[in-house]
Formats: sequence, C-alpha cells, structure tokens
Amino acid sequence: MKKIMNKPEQAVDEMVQGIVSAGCGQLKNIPETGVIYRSELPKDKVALVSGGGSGHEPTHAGFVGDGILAAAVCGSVFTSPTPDQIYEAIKQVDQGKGVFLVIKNYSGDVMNFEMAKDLAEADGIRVESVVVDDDIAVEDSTYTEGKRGVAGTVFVHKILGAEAARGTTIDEMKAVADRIVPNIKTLGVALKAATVPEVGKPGFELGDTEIEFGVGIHGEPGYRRESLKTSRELAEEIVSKLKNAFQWSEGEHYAVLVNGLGATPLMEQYIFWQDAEKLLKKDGLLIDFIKVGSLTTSLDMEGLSLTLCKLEDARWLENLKWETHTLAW
Amino acid sequence: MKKIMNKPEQAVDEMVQGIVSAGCGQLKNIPETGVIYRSELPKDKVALVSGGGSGHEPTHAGFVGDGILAAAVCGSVFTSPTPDQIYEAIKQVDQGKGVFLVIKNYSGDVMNFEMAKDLAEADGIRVESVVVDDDIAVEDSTYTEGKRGVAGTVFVHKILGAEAARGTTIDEMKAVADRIVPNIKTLGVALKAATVPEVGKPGFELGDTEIEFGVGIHGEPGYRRESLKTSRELAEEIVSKLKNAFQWSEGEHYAVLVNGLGATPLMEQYIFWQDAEKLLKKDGLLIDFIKVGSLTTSLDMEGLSLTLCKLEDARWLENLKWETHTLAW
Amino acid sequence: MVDKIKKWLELFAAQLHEKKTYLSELDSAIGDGDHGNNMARGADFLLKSLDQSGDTSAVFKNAAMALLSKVGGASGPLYGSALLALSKKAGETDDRSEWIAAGAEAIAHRGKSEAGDKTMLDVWLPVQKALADGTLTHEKIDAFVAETKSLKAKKGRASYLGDRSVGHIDPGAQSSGYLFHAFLEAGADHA
Amino acid sequence: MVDKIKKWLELFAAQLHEKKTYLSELDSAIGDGDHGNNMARGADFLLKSLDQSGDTSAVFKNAAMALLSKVGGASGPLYGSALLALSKKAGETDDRSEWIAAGAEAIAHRGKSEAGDKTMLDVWLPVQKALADGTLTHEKIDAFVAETKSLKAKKGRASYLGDRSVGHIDPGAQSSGYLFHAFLEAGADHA
Ligand SMILES: Nc1ncnc2c1ncn2[C@@H]1O[C@H](COP(=O)(O)OP(=O)(O)O)[C@@H](O)[C@H]1O
Ligand SMILES: Nc1ncnc2c1ncn2[C@@H]1O[C@H](COP(=O)(O)OP(=O)(O)O)[C@@H](O)[C@H]1O
Ligand SMILES: [Mg+2]
Ligand SMILES: [Mg+2]
Ligand SMILES: [Mg+2]
Ligand SMILES: [Mg+2]
Repeated sequence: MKKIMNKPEQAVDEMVQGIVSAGCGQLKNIPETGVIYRSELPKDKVALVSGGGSGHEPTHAGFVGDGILAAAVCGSVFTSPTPDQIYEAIKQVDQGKGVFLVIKNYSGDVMNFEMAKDLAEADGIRVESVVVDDDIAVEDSTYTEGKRGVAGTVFVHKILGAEAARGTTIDEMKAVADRIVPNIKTLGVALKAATVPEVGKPGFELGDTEIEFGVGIHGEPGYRRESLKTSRELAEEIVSKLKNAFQWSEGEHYAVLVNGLGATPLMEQYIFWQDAEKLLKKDGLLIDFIKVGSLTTSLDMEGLSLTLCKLEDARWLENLKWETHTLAW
Repeated sequence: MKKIMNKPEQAVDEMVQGIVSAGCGQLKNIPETGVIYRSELPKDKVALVSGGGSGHEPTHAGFVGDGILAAAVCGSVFTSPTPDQIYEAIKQVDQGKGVFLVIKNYSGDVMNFEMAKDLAEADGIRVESVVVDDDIAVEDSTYTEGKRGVAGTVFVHKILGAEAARGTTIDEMKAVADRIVPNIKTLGVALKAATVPEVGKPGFELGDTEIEFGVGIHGEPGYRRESLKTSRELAEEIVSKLKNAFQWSEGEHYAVLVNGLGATPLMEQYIFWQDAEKLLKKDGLLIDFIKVGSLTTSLDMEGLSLTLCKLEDARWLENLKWETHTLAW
Repeated sequence: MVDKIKKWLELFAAQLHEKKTYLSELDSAIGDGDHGNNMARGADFLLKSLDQSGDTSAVFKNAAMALLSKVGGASGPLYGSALLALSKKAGETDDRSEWIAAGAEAIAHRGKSEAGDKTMLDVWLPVQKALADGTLTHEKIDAFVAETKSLKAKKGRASYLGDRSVGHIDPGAQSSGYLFHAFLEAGADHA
Repeated sequence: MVDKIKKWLELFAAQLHEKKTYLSELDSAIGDGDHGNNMARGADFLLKSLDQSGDTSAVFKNAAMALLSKVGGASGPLYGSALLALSKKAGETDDRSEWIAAGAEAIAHRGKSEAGDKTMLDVWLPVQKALADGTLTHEKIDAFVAETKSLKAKKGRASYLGDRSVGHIDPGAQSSGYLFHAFLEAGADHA
C-alpha cells in the first residue's frame, strides 16, 4: 500500500484538520468528533447535516458552506460515524428551526443516525431525515437491505441545502426530500478496487483487463465482472440500465453527475460523458444541469458512476444552480 | 493499460466535446483545433489565453470562464499545441484590447506559442505573454532549459484573470505577470508515474515502496528516488526545499496550493496539507489563501505538489478570491 | 459474579485484537473490509470501560456505551444495543439464557433482522437456545458460525451481493462467535 | 529533382511510422515519451502534403507547414523551421550541404540551442559537415546518433534530468538520423 499518510489510525483526524485549515476560517471542527461545521450559521433557518464513513472526499465535508451543508460528520474510513458524533453535530448547528439529516442507505448509517436523532429529540431538538438509496446496481426487494446510497446523495445535499438557504421549514424540506430521492438513480463501474489504509490491500482484485459493474463506494463488489470495454460500451451498459430504471420519455428534463471514484482522471470522465450524452440525447432527454468530477469517491478506486436526477420540479434546477461557497461544489 | 477511452488518438477530441458539453452553454470550441473559449466575452477587455499539452485536466480548460481564462488550447497528450491552434484561439477571443498568453516553460510550449504570437501580430493583434517557471526541482542555470512550469501556473491564471476582469490594460498585465512569476514556487513528489494513452505503459517504473521527488507533470523523472516516507517526512523535504528557494522570513504572507497529480485521493492531500501547514506556521508564515485539490494533474500519476506564492501585493490576494464561475476553480 | 463478567469482556476484547485481520478479511469478501478494525477500535474502549466500578448491570452498560460511541458502522449500534439489553436484563435475573435472549432481541429490533439473514443474529439465536437447553459448547459455537457460510445475506452490506454472498462466513457472526467462546472460557455462562 | 525530394520525405515518413514505438521509448527514458507519436502524427500529414504540386521549394514548404501544424511539442516547430529554411535555400542553390546548414541554423535559432546540447542538432551539424566533405554514409549517421548517448542534455525536457540524461540516445537525434538515412537512400544528397 502506497499512500501519503502517517499512521492509518490517524488518517481521518489529520484529514479533518487539513480540511478545516483549507476552509480559511469558514470551517470549524468539534475536537475528537469528526464534526466539521460552518463557523457562521444563518439564524432562523433549518440546518442541513450529512455524514458517513470517510474516504469519499470531497463528500461530505467539502460541501459544508452557505447554501449546502451546515455540518458534516466524518466517521472512520468507510464506517458510519457513531450516534454521539452525529448528536454533537446536531446540537452544534441547530438554530431553533430544526436539523435535517441526509443519510445514505446502509444499515450502519441508518442505525447510527437514528440513534443520534433519538438523543437529540430527547433534548427537544426537532430532527427530520431522509435516506438516500440511488444505486440501481442493487435490486430493490423486500428480501434485501434495499438499494445503497451513493453519488446521487450530492444532488440531495445541493437541492435541500438551497431549500434551507431559502428559509424553507423543516416539514417542507421533508416533503421535498421525499419527492427528490426516488428521482435520483446512479450506476457505477470500477476498474480497480479501493485500498482501505488500515487494511492495506484492495477490497477485491480485478485482473489487468477486468472491470466490475455495480460496485459500491465502500469497496463492496458489484453485480458483474467483465473484460475491459471502451468508454462507448460502458456508457451503453450504464445508460441502458438507467433507462430501464427511469422508463424515461422524450422531452423529460434531467440533471447529470459523472462522478469519478477517486483515481480516475478527469480526461476519462469527460470522454465517458461525451459518450453517455450522445445516448441520452438520442432518447430526446433534455439535460439542464451537468457536473463532471470526483465528488463522491471511494479512496483510490478507479472507475466512475453516472447519476441522473429527473427534474420533476423546475425549482430543483434553481436549487442546483444556487450560488454556494464550499471547498468542493 | 486500463483507461475509460475509445481510441487513444481520439481521446483529446472526445474530452474537448465532454468539457464543452459540461459547460452547459458557457463554453464553445473551434472544431479541429482543441480550442475551448467562453461563449460570451466581455467587450473591451484583455483576453487571457492559456494552453499546453492535454492530460493536466482541469488545467487548462477547467479555468475558462468569467474572471479567469477567455480560452484554453488543448494540445495532444503532454504535447504543446501547434502555432495554428494557438493562433485560432487568439483570433477568436481578441476584443480589441489584446490577448495575453500564459506559457509554461518547456521548449515546445515556448516555441509554439511564440510562433503563434508572430502570426497574430502580423494580423495586427496586440499579444503579450509570460513564461511560468515555478518548478524548483530543476536548478536554474544558464546551462539548462531553466525551470519547468507546473501547478503554480494556476495562480498565474487566477491572478491575471482577475486583472483582465478588472479592465487592466495589457501593458499593466504584463507588469503584474512579471512580478508574480518569480514569487511562485512548486515542488512535487510522485508515488506512481503516469501512463500516456498512446504509449500504454508508465513513463517510469517505481517499485512498491519507492517514491520520486521533483517529478514533472509530463512523466519526466525527478531528481531523487527514495523509499516511501510518511506524509510528515514528505512535507519536511518539500517545505525545506521551498524555504531554501524563497529564503522566507516570519510574518510574510503566502498563498498555498496542494495539488494532487491525478490519482491521489483528496484524503491524502488534506493529510499532507495538515503536515505542511505545521511547518509553515512554525516559521511564522501567514497563509492567507489555501487551495487543496487535483488542479494540474498528470493523467493518472499518483503524488502531489506543493506550491507557495508569496503575496507581495495585497491585490494578488483579492485576485485569488475574485468571484468566478468555471468548471474547476 | 461481576468479576466473571469483566473476565468475559476482557477475553472478548483480547480475541478481537488477535483476530482483527481475519475479521476484516471475512468482511472484505462480502462487505467493506472493516469489521476487524471496527471491533478492535471498540475493544480498546471496552477494556477502559471495565475500569469503572459497578455491578454487572453497570459493567454491561459501560461496555455498551464504549462500543456505541467508538465502533460505528453496523456493528457498533448492534453490539451496543445488545449489551444495553444485557445490562437491563442482568438487573432482573441471573438466567444467562434470558440475558442472551434479550441481547438477540435487541439486535433483531435495531437491525430489523431475523434468523437466516446471515448476520450475527445467526449466532446469537442458536447460542441462546443451546444455553437454555444446557448444551452450549465451544464446538457448537464454531458450528453456528460456520453455518452462516451457506446462507444468502439479506441484511447488512453483504446483502448487496445477493447469491455471491453464499459460501462466506458472516464477519459479525464470527465476532459474535468470539464473544461466546469468551463467555464459556470466563465461566460467565453460569452465576 | 523534385521527385527525389518527394521520395526522401516519403521514406522519412515511412520510417517514422515504423519506428514510432522506439522513438517514444527513447523519449520515455529522458523526456515525456511522446516523440514517436508526435512524429508519426506529423508523418501522415507530411505524406498528404506531398500530393500538392510544385517545385522543390514548394515541397519543402508544404512539408514544413504540415509538421508545424500537426506535430506540436518541441519537435514540431523545430522540424517545421528547418524545412522552411530548406525551402528558402533550395530556391537559391542546389548545394545540399548549404541546405542542411540552413536547416541546422534554423533549429539552433528556434531552439536557442548549440552543438553538444544533446538534441537533434547534434545530428544535423556533423551530417552537414560530412556532406560538405563528401564523406556522408549510413554508418556515419548512425555514429552521430549514437554519440548523443554520452552527452548531458542542456536543452529540451531531457535537460531537467541533468546527469541522469547521460547514457541515453536523444530521441530527436534519432528521428533526425532517420531523416538523413532517407536522404541518402532517396539519392537526395545530390542533384
Ligand atoms: N441489519 C442487521 N442486523 C443484524 N446484523 C447486522 C445487520 N447489518 C449488519 N449486521 C452485522 O454487522 C456485520 C458488519 O459489521 P461492520 O463491518 O463492522 O459494519 P459495516 O457493515 O457498517 O461496515 C455483519 O457481518 C453482520 O453480522
Ligand atoms: N531547444 C531545443 N533545440 C533543439 N532541439 C530540441 C530542443 N528542445 C527539444 N529538442 C529536440 O526535440 C526532441 C523532443 O521532441 P518531442 O518529444 O517531440 O517534444 P517534447 O519535448 O515537447 O515532448 C528532443 O529529443 C530534442 O532532440
Ligand atoms: Mg463499514
Ligand atoms: Mg511532449
Ligand atoms: Mg464492514
Ligand atoms: Mg517528448
């Protein structure tokens, strides 16, 4: 394992210090909690909080700032933060209008965030939440955990963050959240698995010409292993799966995120987007918003994911374009 | 070689299409030239143009937008664009106030940009330029090519771009450029070399525990190969070399760029910054501006560079903070 | 009695440290490769929690809080909730099978999981039964852990793998196996 | 005469294609690994440029423009400038050594380089001399190329390597070697 680090156990704490410093005064952290929050919070507005395991940078801390998150909670690498970490964040950012939690659909995250919610509610803080499950690689079924939350979570942050900035109430935010989440779908492909620092070797091994469709962002293996394909073929597989999930029709409006998984250069992401866009245009979709970049990563995983968000409401597009100042949007 | 691509020869053209599309109307390109420019240019202002080989994304096209570049010229991978490509860009963006070229110090880039300048001047277009040579890995000496231009170029773009937006004349811009460049210094370290698509294998081979100090951004080998170090030790080597180059004193103001070389995750960049910052603070430097991210990459190279810019003029800091809307700043 | 309980948790913590790499390897195959690290991180704080004085209930409660606030992931709240349930039950009865039943129920409740989902519950439930029957042995514990191999995961990260989860031991089942080996070894299975 | 010149450039272009990988390998060792790809890209357009009719001067000029506008990097402007100089000189004299002298001078001027800098110039200059003496052979060309091995680079990307550039053939010297092999083979060395 070749990484720029000191001790793996210290990686998250040191990273948090680096992020806060890079915020140049806009960010603070609560010592020993992995919580990064805005130094100046707008009064009388709902505070949006997200978090999860570390290793997905710039998700989540890179989105703390005006118009997006009030705080991010950084757990250990690929491990949900604990209830007390999340609880500290909630207490820190509540401005009397309640705290809204964005949770990705993993047992660990759901359980820890729910326990934190219970703790905060016992203090009389109003807490609402939404569980994001955008990854269509995993079939939704009553027999499994349901779909995972992956890169599409970034759109949830941005849209709800703008709502919070607009002064929307927590109940209205909950209604928006419940409408957005089913409209966001993601599918990813990996060329190389991630290496967790404390483990020291990749989560799974791919041969020199193997790729894996449907991987998660925690080194979880995907649904199918195949031989290396061209960008065009990857786009065909991924777009056709998304098409099937959305059952889209000509003239519908979408936002797009091409998300690098950590070690894949922007050049490859743009090439892929160029191929994917052709397919979306052929179907007559209207792409109103496009973001290409490594926003929800999986440490040094090679690969990318494609997220589509159906813009059912023109206000969502306004929210995506809402002016912000954060490290990473 | 495992890359998301179609044919390597088409990579740059396809990437350009992807970038222009991601600009959502803000960007256009001149077909078959690799030139990406702003769809709407402010009248009566100097137009800032940069460019070079591709493979450094988001440099340069990611900085085309209000307050930074008017156009970027994308050459083949790691290869300077040709005079006619650059000439097309100059003609496209000139608004009657002249065109300012930012050139990185490589024979190829200097020669091609100079020839383009000659062509444009023959058309009566006023052209000025600056050659950036921030890489202190290469000793400056009359017997060599001089120092290379690397990640520090991003600061030159940002500071001069803000000057252009302010309406500064081309002569004043030249004066600013000549003052900034000697105040920007960079040093990098690689953990893995880049693989050029048309070559198909890494530019140099590093063993499982080897790193190389002083690498360039085109796969050029560096000045010393050593065994893997901790982030703290890397910071010590790099900061001490920068200290020696600047001969800094307590109380001086600096801007910082921690630049990932392409495949190095943000987590490692932030950890490194946390270590580097401690050393800079120990020397009493005042860090007024911090940027951490993969801004000037070398395809899939692993590693990072540290750039310091001595803020001799408070206006440079204002320029760095100048509001912009580009894909990557 | 409280000494046996402390001994139990000490032995468990020691085992978590020793088997850290193995647990993470099991988790790499069907999860995200961190179960060993998560539990080892918790083990340190579990040990520290034992320094605090108190009765059996208090020992369980302190241990629960240590795991809840240091492990994270899925296993933190699950082990934490289970130990909280043990803490409560230990105040009511000395019947070990009732303790374990309460723990298992807490896991099922917190994880919305049931028998056969290929989780730690598939060790807690049969251990509880054997304990009630007076037939719990080290061999049986190993057998319960091994039996998770043939199951298809329906909860936790392994569930995303579908059929590909079959053929691997569940990491949480394995760490629970260590918990119950320590239980027998410390003689904590009887008052 | 113009046929021999076209033949020369055709043979050069063919050789650039054939040796593409080797040239890039040489450039990987001390540069950025693209010299073969750069020149091969130029070779295609060089060939196309030969379709246009015209005298020797025109052939060189078209070839120069092709390289100038398609090669990029350092070698594009250098070969482009050299061929432009040949174009000009061919309008004045038939003396091949004067042609090559003009080309070498253009490279030195454009690249601000001189003999011994470990560049293509270290082939152009001795070739020019041998041509003037009437002693140019294929063996000599190979020797000039090989001699760049022992030089320390002072221009181009290889110069960043300092002493580590010693022991490698300069890629531009090698491609210039192919240029002059083609020159002899096409019989372009005499009118
Ligand atoms: N819903 C659940 N109910 C019961 N046990 C679960 C559940 N989800 C996960 N587990 C247990 O947790 C273990 C994984 O723990 P760990 O790897 O530490 O957390 P994470 O999955 O968050 O990385 C699984 O092997 C399984 O035994
Ligand atoms: N200043 C210079 N003067 C003469 N020749 C040079 C100079 N700089 C580079 N060269 C030649 O160009 C060759 C490299 O060309 P190439 O690899 O195509 O361009 P780049 O260095 O831009 O990648 C070198 O091997 C050398 O022969
Ligand atoms: Mg985990
Ligand atoms: Mg080059
Ligand atoms: Mg796990
Ligand atoms: Mg080269």
